[in-house]
Parts: sequence; structure tokens; C-alpha cells
Amino acid sequence: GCSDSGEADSGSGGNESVSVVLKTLSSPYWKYVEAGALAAGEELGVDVTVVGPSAESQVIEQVNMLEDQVSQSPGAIVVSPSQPDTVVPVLEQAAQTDLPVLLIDSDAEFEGKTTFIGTENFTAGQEGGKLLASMLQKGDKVALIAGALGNPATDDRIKGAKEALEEAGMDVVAEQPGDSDKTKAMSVMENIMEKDGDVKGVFAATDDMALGVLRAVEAKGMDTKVIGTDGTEEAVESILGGGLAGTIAQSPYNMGYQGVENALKAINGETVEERIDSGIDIITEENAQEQLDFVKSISK
Amino acid sequence: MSEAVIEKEKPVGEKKSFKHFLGKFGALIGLIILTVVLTFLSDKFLTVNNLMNIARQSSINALLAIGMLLPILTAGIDLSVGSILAISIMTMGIVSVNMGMSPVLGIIVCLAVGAAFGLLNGLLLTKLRLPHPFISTLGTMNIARGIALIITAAAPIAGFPYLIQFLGREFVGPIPVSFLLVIGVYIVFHIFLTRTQTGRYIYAIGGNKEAAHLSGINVDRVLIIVYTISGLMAGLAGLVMVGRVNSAFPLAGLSYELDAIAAVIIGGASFFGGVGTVWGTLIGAMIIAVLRNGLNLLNVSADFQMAVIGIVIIAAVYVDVLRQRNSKKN
Amino acid sequence: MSEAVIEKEKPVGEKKSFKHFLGKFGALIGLIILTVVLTFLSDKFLTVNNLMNIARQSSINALLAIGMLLPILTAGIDLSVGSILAISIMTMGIVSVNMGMSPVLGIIVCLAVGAAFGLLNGLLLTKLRLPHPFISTLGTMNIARGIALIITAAAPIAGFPYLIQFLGREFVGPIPVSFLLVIGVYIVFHIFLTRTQTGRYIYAIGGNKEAAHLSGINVDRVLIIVYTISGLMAGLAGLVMVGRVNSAFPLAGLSYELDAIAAVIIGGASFFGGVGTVWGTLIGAMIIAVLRNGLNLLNVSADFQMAVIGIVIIAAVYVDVLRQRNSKKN
Amino acid sequence: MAVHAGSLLELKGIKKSFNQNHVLKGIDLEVTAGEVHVLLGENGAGKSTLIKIMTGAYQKDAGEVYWEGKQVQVNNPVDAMNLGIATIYQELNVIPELKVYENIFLGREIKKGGKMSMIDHKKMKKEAERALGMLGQDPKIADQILGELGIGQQQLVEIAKALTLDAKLIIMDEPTASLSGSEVEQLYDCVEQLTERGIAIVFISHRLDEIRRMGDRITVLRDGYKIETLPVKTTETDHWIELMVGRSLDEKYPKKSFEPGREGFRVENLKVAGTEAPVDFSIHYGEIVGISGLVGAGRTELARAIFGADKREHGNLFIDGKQVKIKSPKDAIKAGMAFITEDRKSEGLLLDQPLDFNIGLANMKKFKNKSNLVNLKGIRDEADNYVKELKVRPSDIDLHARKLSGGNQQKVVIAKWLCTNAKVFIFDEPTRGIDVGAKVEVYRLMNQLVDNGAIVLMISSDLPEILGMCDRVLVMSEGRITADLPRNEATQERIMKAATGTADAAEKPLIAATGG
Ligand SMILES: Nc1ncnc2c1ncn2[C@@H]1O[C@H](COP(=O)(O)OP(=O)(O)OP(=O)(O)O)[C@@H](O)[C@H]1O
Ligand SMILES: Nc1ncnc2c1ncn2[C@@H]1O[C@H](COP(=O)(O)OP(=O)(O)OP(=O)(O)O)[C@@H](O)[C@H]1O
Ligand SMILES: [Mg+2]
Ligand SMILES: [Mg+2]
Repeated sequence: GCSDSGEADSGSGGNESVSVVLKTLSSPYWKYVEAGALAAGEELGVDVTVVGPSAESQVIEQVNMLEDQVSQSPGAIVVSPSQPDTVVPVLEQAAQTDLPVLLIDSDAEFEGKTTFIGTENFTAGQEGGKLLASMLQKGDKVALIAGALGNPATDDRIKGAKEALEEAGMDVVAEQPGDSDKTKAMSVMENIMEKDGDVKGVFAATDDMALGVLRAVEAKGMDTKVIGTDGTEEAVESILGGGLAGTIAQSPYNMGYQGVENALKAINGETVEERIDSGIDIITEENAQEQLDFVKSISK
Repeated sequence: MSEAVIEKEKPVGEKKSFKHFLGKFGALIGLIILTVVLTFLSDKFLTVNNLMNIARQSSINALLAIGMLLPILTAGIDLSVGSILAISIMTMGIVSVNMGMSPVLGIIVCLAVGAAFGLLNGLLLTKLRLPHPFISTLGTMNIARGIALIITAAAPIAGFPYLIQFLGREFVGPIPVSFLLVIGVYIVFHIFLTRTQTGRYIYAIGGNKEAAHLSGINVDRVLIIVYTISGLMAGLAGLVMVGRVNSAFPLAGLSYELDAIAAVIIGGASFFGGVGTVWGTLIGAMIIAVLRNGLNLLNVSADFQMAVIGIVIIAAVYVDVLRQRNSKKN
Repeated sequence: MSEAVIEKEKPVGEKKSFKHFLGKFGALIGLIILTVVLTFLSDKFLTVNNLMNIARQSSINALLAIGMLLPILTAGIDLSVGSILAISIMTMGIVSVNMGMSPVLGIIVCLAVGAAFGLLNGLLLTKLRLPHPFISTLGTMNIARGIALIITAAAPIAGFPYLIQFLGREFVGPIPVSFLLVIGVYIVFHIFLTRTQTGRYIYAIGGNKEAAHLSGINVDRVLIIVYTISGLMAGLAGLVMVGRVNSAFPLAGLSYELDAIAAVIIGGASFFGGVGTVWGTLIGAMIIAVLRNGLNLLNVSADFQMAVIGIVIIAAVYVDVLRQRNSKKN
Repeated sequence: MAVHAGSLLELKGIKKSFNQNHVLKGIDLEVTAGEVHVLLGENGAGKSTLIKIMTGAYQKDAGEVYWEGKQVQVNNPVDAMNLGIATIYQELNVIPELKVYENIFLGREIKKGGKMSMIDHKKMKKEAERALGMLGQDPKIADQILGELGIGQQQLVEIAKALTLDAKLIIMDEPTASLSGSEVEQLYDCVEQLTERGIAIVFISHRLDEIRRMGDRITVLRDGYKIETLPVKTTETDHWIELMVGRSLDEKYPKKSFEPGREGFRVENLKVAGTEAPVDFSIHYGEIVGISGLVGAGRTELARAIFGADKREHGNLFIDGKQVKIKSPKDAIKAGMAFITEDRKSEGLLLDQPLDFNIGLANMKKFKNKSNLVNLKGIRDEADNYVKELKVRPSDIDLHARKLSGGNQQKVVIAKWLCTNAKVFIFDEPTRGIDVGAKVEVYRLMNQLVDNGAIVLMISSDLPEILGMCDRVLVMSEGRITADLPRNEATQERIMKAATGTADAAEKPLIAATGG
């Protein structure tokens, strides 16, 4: 039944459809990806459907969504897997019907993929670590605030940051989970400061947690440098206001946009690069205003 | 007078037995309504392909739910099923991927670990005399997840041998093996719960623990069996999950207990114990799967999905309440 | 003979009253043990500063838990508190940040939305006659979270006026206002539950719903009040949270219900209703906060944290079980 | 029922205490095969505790147990069952969610083959039907969900359960408390058959006429001691009472007659949902009206409908000639009604709350002080008074209701309703399980209520009590009132005839159905 309708769709030409399956749609970061994908759809005249489960931890739910999208036979699939390996079986099935598959944000080891668009989370963490180290002296104490353990994206960021920080000779005194929750991150930071009152810098795996950490730091009247990841509006505003020291933005909007753009290319038989770097923006006080304007423009 | 009228409207035989059937599995009405509505809303819904999707997608929750039915029948609960699922599949991954041992051994380990943690739940509850399984299973929920993270350093494991993937991946004709497994398991549970002594004791304990004890039932033993089976089912659900996605990750099954409990309760079981059926649970699991699938097909956004799922859960149970009220009036 | 011996070993007066106190708040022993252990393990633990940290960190859960105590006392449950917290603070954000209206209005809206969703829980349970609040509150949990995401397009709201932040942020001397609020709320709840008619009815309904009904208690009315208060407390907890982190985000409070329920149960309340105290609940909330804090101080890695939390939950309750068993023997 | 020689069960020096409460202080008891051995004692004397030690439900603190001459340890109910002891406990011990036949075979299901094989539902149902038939019950109820039966029928199921056990000793702890005349007769027959086969019965009852008819020997317990074991035949009932309460009792039914006054309470055209005909009756000041009938006659249903606990199809209630609107128990209490429910455990008590809470529950308004808070001290004082007045033992209002003996629990329920200062009292089996001394207290209390201008309606399955205390007797059968007998016309025969529904009564439902 469904392969017929798929042919009918592609036969009609012009009005192509692309299904985008994200990790979730319940956070600003993924809303930016969605915004990019929808913008591309509008500009290029493609029918774009963006779906995602209610939380990143809903892994199998994401697989189900992917399955349900595949069975609707879109022109191409753009997916950002929460647990990369989990989507492979469904994608393999999809590839049998020559459905182009594009991965964004998080890569998966899947032979038949058209391309991967994004930056490694590990790299983002490394950049964050380097940025933090550049603001501190050798031997300064630093802390790492992780997401929920077992979330590959935040785990990789922490690994990257830790490597960069240790390379730069920083003293990592704490590595604690904040469960990607602002309030929990704040509590964790309070407790860390109790143990090590002279923590000079913190890297948090998400901006939300960074903002919670900042709040704890400010309450103690310390000038600990806090670096986040994601580049959300709230974080950028905080940077402008002298709060966060910086954040690492992985260009979510670009990922979404380029994902749909290249999906269309694949549908039309054009060649697509195997690996597209969507770029990392290191945001500090200097370029924060720029980023803020951009973020504001896309979240409307 | 009015009674006479009612009498006339009630032909015996077929109609009555259908009513009897509905009486037993009230949630079925909810499932039927849901199916009809979705069929109207999406032409993709009532296709063989999609129904098989639903069958496959429901299987993990269906297995957890049938395991969960047992604790709930005894007026208990098992919060740890999602975590037990995770530790089962991670140990299986270590054995048959990381250590490269035989897949059969992996499967055995997976089920055994599940059952072992279930046994732990049962022992904590009965030997430590903890006041309610909420405590013991909340504890195990954290312990099992913690261990799953520790032993794998939070890394996922992929590339399982075919035999392990078989259950979650293969088809017999158009029908997913995982769904056939579910049907088989449910039949076994039906026989277990209705026809064996231990099965009946599970109901008895839920109905009146004290009376069960005084009737010579070894309540502790039955409870230990109950939680062990629930753990075993979590291991089995994990096996299916691994087959489906060809990978194991330590956050697998996070918050799955809620869906499993919801399936059992939507299926007509009572938190106060002693009431609930295998087929009701299956219908409960199907309602949840159909709903999720339907909303995906309709491209309802995640936030709206949440709200709609909330409403449907309430509505599904309310339909059953209405039915019961009506049947009492007659 | 042996009786006489026992009598001699029991001096009356002080010791007895302490025993009585322990008898009432058994979890206190668990808290004391935990405190002693942590004091030995970390010299940072027993400092004024750190205790104030714990006081502040426990406040959100303490407020949710005291709200949760009421449904549990009636043999019910409220799964929706985390979601209600989220929708309350998001609407407050919309009113007093996005729309720039007065902070007082914002606070009123926050509490009113919380209470309104609680009321919805109560009405669903009693008017639709849903068999168990697990269903109604599971439904509301999804609905409220869904709406919170929809109305804000999943975006957080920051920059709240000082008045709104006051509760969660300020100090009186070294003591956080949020903790003073908790103490105040707990005293009010203590009076409410022990000294008012409705409060006593809550225990009666949990003890025996049928007997309560036949004793002239309007069970539905009391249940509606119970769930409304639980919702109101979720709103208040949200207010504290916003003050703490100066922002509201739609995923706030995710899975907080588990911690709240755990606090209530660790504090000695029974899922079967009718049993549980305000101060026990406070101790339960403190145990959880102390544990989390201690693990942070010791820089225990995340995976071990999970496992340890699981073990401590079980141990804390087991200590209470042992105590009860001993006191029965005497 | 001859006393056969050879002791079956022998207890020596049994002691048991709960916390500081020494309940049994060294009890000796000997039960021989084929005898009906009655345990007699006031509420809280320790009868149920003693039998729970025999059955392994409780552990004794000291003493020895001999079974057929050999010393044995009974550690749990299974041990007792293996010895051949079957027990009907005082408080119903059934699984409401399971079917009747499953309850009857609970713990020893019939299987199709070996140990691991399936349950043979068919065979169990058949056997259960047979056992129910022996008790004169409709065998069809074997397939019903137990919880749907009335409490009396549930009690019969428990008896059937004990009968189907191949036991040498059957312990019955107040099996007749919620049974009415004809069921008790059936029980007599059963017991006779059993004892003829050499089976021993340990029997507890507070109904002395029953003991007279059935018992062979009586052991009287008081204050934790065994007072005496004496034969039934050759001793006087008054002597038993004296041994039991430590003093003699003047009259068992202290009936006082009052000047009948005007009509105080009227039920008009009341139709309970599911029944066939409406019910009318009225009660005048100065009279106690009883409702008699067989188990399941619908007396409780009627009372619940009056009290607003169940929906009624239609019907009007009048107090002092003024119509009162009653839609819920709350309305009923407001209108001045009290309803002492029949099942104290499920409808009467908060088992895990102290006595003062239980007693103050139905009238908490009374204890509110100016600041609208509940005056806990006030409740305590009042509860304390009732506990003393009704001689609840132990008289500790901080005790949880669960810890009281059955009879004392019943007194607490009565206290709760006295505390409401109601005008119309409906007693449903008020003396179920309470001892002769306490019964007299309850009767005196009824007299006092009537004297103080209250209306008293008493539902009872205890015929002597109905005959002894009521000025007028309504008899119910199948939901309808089939007789209204003034005191001088109320005889056992006439009541039984109306209760069992004679030929013309059986036709009435049809007429009522078509005519309605
Ligand atoms: N589980 C328990 N915990 C504490 N005290 C108990 C418990 N069970 C019984 N008791 C006490 O033991 C005493 C004897 O109770 P028991 O039930 O044996 O009396 P009984 O003779 O059967 O009275 P009744 O005629 O009222 O049934 C009572 O004072 C009661 O309060
Ligand atoms: N919850 C119920 N569901 C179905 N049937 C019931 C229920 N309760 C009572 N009945 C039935 O209603 C009929 C009347 O019961 P009711 O309790 O009023 O009788 P009764 O005269 O008070 O007798 P007793 O209390 O001694 O059993 C009985 O046949 C009983 O089986
Ligand atoms: Mg007794
Ligand atoms: Mg009755």
C-alpha cells in the first residue's frame, strides 16, 4: 500500500516532501533546528514535516516516529538520532526503497546515508574547554556539569571539554550530573562550591545548566567563568549582560536548513557531499549581539 | 412496567454473550472508538503495513505491561521494569558483543539478569518487610540503572548477532515475530493466572492478603514469584528492544514503567489488587500504541501529542466507567 | 518474672518521650545515621553554609511532597505535580515577563493555575468516577506539560521581577526564605491535618472510604480539596523554583513527582492511606536532599550516585521497619 | 452428641500478651473427638486469641500444645491444616474478588493431575455446590463473585469452606453472628452430622440458646484465666453467665415499656433500586421496632436506602411529620439520623485509627471551637466517657481499633453514633458478636434512647432478641415487608412463616412487577 502512494508523490514532482525526525522538539536548541528546516522548506518549495518525541530520552519513541514517517513514503528523511545505533535498522529498511537518508547533529554508522551535516559534540566540548582554559591560569580548579548520564550528546561534550581542559593544565576537581535541568545544575554547583570554594571555571554540557550554575556562582558573589553549550537566546542574553563567559553554538538552524536543502538535492539526483560541516560558533561578549539578533530572527 | 420493556429489548444468546465479552474487556470499546476515529482521520492508518507497525511498536510495552499486571494484581507495583530492561540488555551486550560469547548465552544472561533483579525486588519486599513495593522497586530502579551505567561506562553497545536480533526484527509473512511472541506470552499468562494455583493465589493475595495467609497460602513465596516474573518480562522486553534497534544503551527503558502501568490500568485492573485480566492489559497496551501511532501519522506535534495522549488516557478509562455504570443499571 | 525485669530497665520521663518521638517519626533515625556518616566522610558537610544549601535545595521537593502527602493519605496519588509546576510558572512568565504585567498578578496567576489544574484532577476523579487518581493525574500530567510547551513554543522565559524571585532567592540572615516558607507551610499543614475537620476527614477517607461516607463525610468534596491543594503546592514550588533560577522553562519539574512520592513514603506514610504525618514527610524530603548534597560533596560519579540513592532509599525505610519491629517486641 | 473418650487437642498453660496487655495467662483446654466444645467469655476475654494460637495465626508466649497425645508446634496456618484443623475466623476471611467456589477451596485447590498441573475449576465448582447445598443454600451462588453476596451469605461460604476440609477439628469463632434462624438450623444439622463422624468442634458464640442446643462442654474464660470446664446438659445458663461475668445477671432482655406516643418517623413508598415493591412503615415514639428476616432478605439494603447510602428509585421520609430530603448519609445525619452498620470492619471503623478518632468521626462539627479548629481534647473526653460507659476493653482510647476484640469493636461503632445525638437510630445487627453482659448494656441503651425521645429501629437476625426487645416486628422477605406484628402477636412461628415467604407471598412479586 504505502510504496504506491510514495511513487504517486514523487511522480507529481515540484511539491516534494521531506520528513525531519529530531531528538525532541521540547527545547530551544531543537526548535532552532526545526526553524531552519521549515525555513528551507518554505524557500525551496518543499513540503517539510518536523517531528520529535517529548524528550531526548524517549529513544524508542523516536524510532517509532521514524518508522511511522518512513511508512508514509516521503521524498527523503532527515534524522537526528538520540542514540545513533538505534535508528540503523529502520534506516536500512528505508534505504531498500532508495529513500535518501540524511543525518544531522548526531551521526550514525549507517552505510546508506546520503550525508551527515553537523559538528561533533566532542569537538563542541573541546572548543568549550579551550575557551574556558583561555580565560584561566594553568592549575586553576574547574568543574564539569554533565547532562543525564548516558545521553551521548552531552556525554561527548563533557569528554571533549575534559580533554581540552586537562591538556591546558587545568585541575578538574568535579564532574557531576545536572540532568540537563537548570534547578538541579544550580544545586549541584552550590554543593561543588561548598567542597571547592575556589573553583575558577565551569563547563556545562547545555546552556540551561550553565545558567543554573551561573545563578549559584552569582549568589556567592564569585566571578567564576561559566561556559555553556548550545547558544540559546537566554544564554546569549546572559553573555551580553556579563553573566556567562561564553557558549558554544553548533549552528542548529544551519543543520535544519542544510538538512532539507541537501535532502532536496538528493531527491533530484544531484550529488551531495558525504560530510557537511555546519560550523561551530564560539560566542563571547564580542559576537554575542550578532548571535542574539540572529537567534531572535529565527525564533519568530 | 419499565422492567418489562427492558426485558423485551434483551434478546438472549449472541448479543448477550457479546455484552458479556465487553463486560470483561471494557477498554475494548475505547480501542474501537479510537480505531474508528483514526481511520477517518488518516487513510494511512488502516493499512496492513501500518497495523503491523503498531503490532511491532506495541510489543515492548505489551511485554512490560503483562509483567506489571502481576504486581498490580497483588496490590503492588513495579517501578523498576525500565531499569531492569536496561541492565539486562547491557549485560547481554557485554557478554555477546564485547566479550564475543555465544548469542544463546547472551539471551540466557539477559533473561536471567532480568529475573534476578525481579527476585531482588521480591526478596527486599518480603524478607526486609518493606511496607510497600514502591520503596523496594524505586530503590532497585536506581540501583539497576546505576549499575547499567557503571559497567558500560555509559556507552551504548551495537552490532548484536542475528539470533539475538531475531525476536525483535524478523517477520513471519507480514507479521512481526515480536507480536507473535506477545500473543504467545499473553496466552501463557492467561493460563497461568486463571488455571494454576499460583495464578489464583496472586488474585487472592491482592483481594485479601490476611485471608490468603490464613488459608495457608505462602504469601511471601507468591510475591517473590510475582516480582521475579515481572523482572523476567523486563528482560524479555529488552531482548525485543535490542532486536528492534540492534543496539543496547544504558538509558533504555527510561520511564517505561509509566506506560506499562497505564496499560494495565486502562485495561481495567485495580490498584487495590485482585482485579485485572490479561486481555484487558493487552487492550490497554494496544490503546497506547494505536494512539501514539495515530498521532504520528497525523503529524501532530510533540507538545500537542502530549496533551492529546493525556486526554485519551482519561477518556479511555471513562468509557469503561460509563459502560460499567450502564451495565449495573440494567 | 521477666516482666519485672523489663519494667526496671525502662526509666520513664525523658527517655520515654524521645522514644515516643522516634515512634512517630521513625525516618528520623535514618536521617541521623545519614548525617553522621556524611559528617565523617566530608568535613564540609556539617557547616552552617552547607546546611543552608541543603535547606534551600530541599525546598522545592519539600513543597511538592507536602502537597503529595494529601492524596497519599487518601490512598491516592498525584503524578501531575511536576507538570503542574511547569504550566504554573510558564503562565506566570507569560503574564509578568512577556506581557509585562504586575508581579503580584503573576504570583496570583502562578498559584491559581496550579490550583486550577489540581481542581481538574479532583473533578476528573470524583465527577467522572475514574477508578483511581493514577489515571486522572497521569492524564493531567501529559495535558499540563503539553500545554506548557504549546503556549511557550518550548522556549524558556527569563528576567522575572524581584518580587517573584524573592521567595526562592532571598535570605533572612543565613537562612534562605524558601526554607522559612517550607517551615511555615508545614506548620500550616500540620494544623490543617490534625486540627481541622477537613484535615481529619482526609485521614478518615484514607482509612476507610466507605465508613467515612457512612459517617456523613462528603468524600468527593474532600477529595477535590485534596487535589486542589496538591496543585496549589505545585504552583508554590514553581514560584520558589523561578526565584531560584530566575527563569521558567517548560520542561521544569520533569519527573519530580517521583522524588515527592519518595519523600512522603520514606517519611512513613502508607500507600494504603490513612497513615502519614507532616513531619515525617519533611524528614523524608530532607533525607533525599542530604543524600544528593552529600554525594555531590564527595564528588561521587553520576553512575554510582544512582546506585547509592537506590540503596539509601531502601535502607532508610528498612531502618524504620526494624525500629517498629523492635518497639513491638518490647 | 455423646462425648467420646480420647483427647484430640490439649492445651497446657498457654500464655499470650500483646505489648503490656496480658490476654492469656495460662490456659488449659482439652478437646475430645466428637464433642462440641464451647468457649465462653466476655468480649476481649481472649477466645479468638486462644483459637488463633491453635491455628498458628498467632504464636504463643508460653505453654504446650498436644495433638492426639503428641506435643506439636503449630507455627503457621499450614501446620494447623496439615494436622486436620479447619477454622472459621471471627472476622470474615474471604477474598471478595474471587468466586465463591474459589474461596471455598482457597489454599487447597483441586487439581487435574499431579502437583504442578492445572486447577480443576469444574470439579471445585461441583464440590462447592454440594457443600452449599448441605447448608441449605442455593448451589448456584457457587459461581458468583463472593463480594456480591451479603455478609450473612459470605459467612455461610466460610462455613462451607470448613466443611469441605477433611478435618478432625473444626474451629468456629462466632459463625452464627450474622446468620438468622433457618441458617442456624442448617448449621446445627451440619454440626450434628460432623460430630457423629467423630469430628470435634470448638465453638464460640455469645448466643446462649445456641450453646444450650449444640454444646457438649463449656470452658469459661475470664480475665485471661480458665475459670472452669463444665458439661452443658447438667448446668444452668445463669450459672454460665455468672462464671463468665463474675456476677449474676438479672434479666437478659431488660425490656421497658413506654407510653406509645405520636408518629415520629415514617417511610413512605420507598423503593430500593433493584427491588420489586415499595416499602411503607412508620415508627411511633416510645416503641422499639424490629425488622426480622432471613439472610439476604434486603433489610440492610432498605436501611442503607433510608440513610441515603444507596440510591433509591423513589420514596419519602418523614421525621415528626415533616418531610426530610436525604440524598446522602450527610443529609441523614443532619436530619438527625444514625445508622449503626452491620459490618463493623468494612463500613464502621477506621481500623488503623485510635478509638477517639473513630468515636468523634460522625459528629466532628460538635467539637469545633471558636477558631474553627477541632477540639481534640473535647473528642478525647467524650470518647473516654463512651468507652467507660459501654465498658470497651481495654478502655484505652489511643488504641487502634484493629487491636480490639470483635465485640469491643462493635461497641466503638455504637459509641460513634451515640456521639451524634441523633433522633432516629437504625441499628443493623447491633449485638452482633457482643457478649451477654454487653448486650444487656445495649438494650438498656435502647431503652434509654427511647426514654429520651429517640426513635429506634433495630434490624436483627437474632430472633430471641427481636422477641425480647421489640414492641413491633416487621418481617422482610425478598425486599418486601411481609408482616407487621405487634409485640403480643409476634411469635417465632409467625415471624418465620413471614420470613420464608409462604405460597401466597411467593406469588406477590409477579403481581407487583406487572402492576408496577
Ligand atoms: N493484634 C492484637 N494486638 C494487640 N492486642 C490485641 C490483638 N488482638 C487481640 N488483642 C487484645 O487481646 C484481647 C483479647 O482479644 P480476643 O479477640 O481474643 O477477644 P475475644 O474473647 O475473642 O472477644 P470477642 O468476644 O469480642 O470476640 C483484647 O483485649 C484485644 O484488645
Ligand atoms: N454489593 C452487592 N452486590 C450485589 N448483590 C448484593 C450486594 N449486597 C447485597 N446484595 C444482595 O442483595 C440482597 C439483600 O441483601 P441485604 O444485605 O440487604 O440483606 P439482609 O436482609 O440485610 O441480610 P444479611 O445482611 O443478613 O445478609 C441479598 O440477596 C444480597 O446477596
Ligand atoms: Mg473474638
Ligand atoms: Mg443485613
